[in-house]
Amino acid sequence: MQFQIQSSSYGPIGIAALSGRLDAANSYQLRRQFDRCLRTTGKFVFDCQDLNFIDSSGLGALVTCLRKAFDAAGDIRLAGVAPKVRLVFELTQAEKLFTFFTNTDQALASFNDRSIKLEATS
Amino acid sequence: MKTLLIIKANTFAWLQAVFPDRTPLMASVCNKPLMEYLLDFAIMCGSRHIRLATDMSPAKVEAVFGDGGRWGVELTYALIRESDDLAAVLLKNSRYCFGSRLLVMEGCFFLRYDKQRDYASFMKTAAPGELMSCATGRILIHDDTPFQPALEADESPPPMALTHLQSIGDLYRQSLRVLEHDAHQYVLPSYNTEGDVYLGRNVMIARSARIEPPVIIGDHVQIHKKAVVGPNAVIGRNVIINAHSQVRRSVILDKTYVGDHLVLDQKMVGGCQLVDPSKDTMVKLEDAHLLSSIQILQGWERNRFQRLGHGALAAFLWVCLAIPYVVLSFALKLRGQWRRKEETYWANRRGRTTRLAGVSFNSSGLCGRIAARLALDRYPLLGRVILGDLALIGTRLLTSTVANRAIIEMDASYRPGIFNYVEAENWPVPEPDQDIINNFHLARQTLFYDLVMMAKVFLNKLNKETALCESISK
Amino acid sequence: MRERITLEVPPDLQFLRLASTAGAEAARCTAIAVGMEKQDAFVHAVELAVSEVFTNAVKHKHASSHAWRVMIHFAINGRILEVVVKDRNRPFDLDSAPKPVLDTLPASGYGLFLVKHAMDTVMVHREADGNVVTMAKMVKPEGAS
Amino acid sequence: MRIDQQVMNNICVLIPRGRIDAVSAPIFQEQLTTGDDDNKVVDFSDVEFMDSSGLGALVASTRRLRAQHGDIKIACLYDKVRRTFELTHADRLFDIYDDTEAAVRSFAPEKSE
Repeated sequence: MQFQIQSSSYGPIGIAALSGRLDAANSYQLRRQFDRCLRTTGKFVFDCQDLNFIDSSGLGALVTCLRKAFDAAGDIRLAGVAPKVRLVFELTQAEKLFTFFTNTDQALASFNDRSIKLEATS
Repeated sequence: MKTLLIIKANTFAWLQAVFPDRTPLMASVCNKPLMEYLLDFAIMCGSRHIRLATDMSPAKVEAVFGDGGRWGVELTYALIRESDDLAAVLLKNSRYCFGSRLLVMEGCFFLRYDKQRDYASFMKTAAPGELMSCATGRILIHDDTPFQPALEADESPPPMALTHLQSIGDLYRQSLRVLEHDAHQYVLPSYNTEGDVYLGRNVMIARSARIEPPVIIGDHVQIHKKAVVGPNAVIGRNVIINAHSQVRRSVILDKTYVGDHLVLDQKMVGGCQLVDPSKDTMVKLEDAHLLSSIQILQGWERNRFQRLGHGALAAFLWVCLAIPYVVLSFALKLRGQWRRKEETYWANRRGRTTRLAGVSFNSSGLCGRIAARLALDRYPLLGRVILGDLALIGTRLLTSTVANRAIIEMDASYRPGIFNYVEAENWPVPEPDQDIINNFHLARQTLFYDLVMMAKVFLNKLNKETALCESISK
Repeated sequence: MRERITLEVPPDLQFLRLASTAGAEAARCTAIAVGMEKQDAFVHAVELAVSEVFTNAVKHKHASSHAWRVMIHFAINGRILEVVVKDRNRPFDLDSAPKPVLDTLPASGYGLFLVKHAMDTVMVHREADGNVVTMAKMVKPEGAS
Repeated sequence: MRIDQQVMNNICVLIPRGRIDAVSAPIFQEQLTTGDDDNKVVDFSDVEFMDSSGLGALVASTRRLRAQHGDIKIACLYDKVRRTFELTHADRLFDIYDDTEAAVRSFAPEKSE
């Protein structure tokens, strides 16, 4: 995964595309890269379109990232989460913590639009 | 009146696709196999002879229903081929079918009926031909004897309806429908029924757990603290629902472990398969902490971190107990109460064996009692834990007989430890339940958890009047 | 019940019936000892497995060997019947026995496949100068799934 | 083992009695493949045991007869022998009838009316 910073009218936003599997083998990597990026911004969009598997340690990493983002007065918004990955969020109640969008553009736009609060796509 | 059930594999393809390791013929609604509903119905219709004609192996059905003796009927089995139509099946079973009124149930469906109503007299007088059908099956009466119409058919037929089953969603909805609305119409399997709560045998529910009816729970189920089960939950046999988890409007199939702090709402779960019946999406979880099949929990060999942890703890015990071991073994040897014994054990599920030299001693004297409380009988085995061959705490070690191999392959997840989780329980566990308990702990084990369990084992040993002296289990 | 029974049978097909019915009877004893008498499937499975393994031992014997006997041990151990068959033949590999491809209507090759499916566990290992086939099956109460 | 033969409606019906194992399978196979009839029915009602050798003989004969556009149909397969078929999945290869006469009739379904 690679984080890139995109500037927007609402300040810089970190974008990362998660693909394949997010599990014990690579969740550490996510956390490290996230921490590095956190120095620049607290707002993130994770593009999960190509993410097809997540386990509890992957989920744990995402939640840790989210907590840090909250501490930096930011947020993590998830885009394009596949239904079967979404099932794991639902199962573990992590669904309530994150905001979901159908695609990256909508997720990015949500940072610009203050009126969109926690309206997740279902 | 006789009954002929015609069930073909292709009508169950949807089930096989999601749960390949479950026998289609034993697919169940509210923990009762579909096959058993049909059997009950056939009996209510006055059948004493029932034949199952199928192109699948009926062995699993036969293992459960046998010759039908327990139902007071004669149940027989016939093998047919996928391409056989009704006429071909009737011809293949012509001796069975000949000269008798025949109730034929063909396909894969759920049959609604009401156990309080009289079906026998209706079946006796109904005209031959198709009674009902749905997208995936039908029920008909076949009669090659001359038909005598009833003098006056003024009574309306008793309630019967077919619901098609062609997706996991159908099976899920049918289960919940029976549980919510029609439970009283069928004989549902339970050992203990209170209101809308059907409980199986050997169900353990933590005091702080909550059961919200209607709920049906199968045999050998554990529900842990602060878990909430129901409303509208169907829990199969051999299921563990760990602490703080919630299960509502969901169906959990047999042999499933549900981890802690999880929420299952409108889901169907079997082993590590999680299905959302409303969208027909499913995911196979590979994470044993979330959902897993209770049978296949391994990975001990892959988890180096945990093995190191066990090794370190074993080394610690080895150092702590070195002096007592030397002193007490010397004292016991002097009295001739110290015996070495060597035996070969299965080391893992894949058939590797290991030879272990244990000791046993007489625990009646003072030295013996102290040695037993310090678990010195396991002391020589600690080395094997340090080497990473065995777990410090795990399931029972089984000697390398083929019989035990069969046990390992059939029932239990096997991670042999020189101590057992069972020893950490506060109460004596009868032998048949030991494996269930061991499996349960194995399912939730982490290094820290094992540490706590080890502490409990030693506390138990120190407290117990008569410590277990039998070296490792038989 | 814990019992051990041993048969020494000449490697000749005229004793096939003796060997396999002995297997059936051992299975029946196991089932009756645990109070489960309606166990035709269990009895049949053991009879079939012993028949197959014995046939296999006889068919692959060296022409030169006459003096040896096929050793058949039955060990009844509670609900589990263990059968051990020892021969003096060249090694064979159980895993090499493939699932017969039925569509081609093969005339043979069902034997070991059948044994594996009839019994709960089957293992073959080499001992001194022969093969040891060890198999076991558990009596399951009717109604257990 | 003994094998009786009967002719019903011009179809040859073989009635083996006893055990079909490595000892008797060759005789069984020979009987199945001799004669001019390409269609045969095997009545299993008096077979007390059959192992893979017997099954092999049956399958080999079937292959041969099917090559000549004939077939073998199975009749009266009771529990014990049925399990041998099931364990090898050989039941998928054969049409199995619970009555010999029905098996014979199945060779000429159009004439049965």
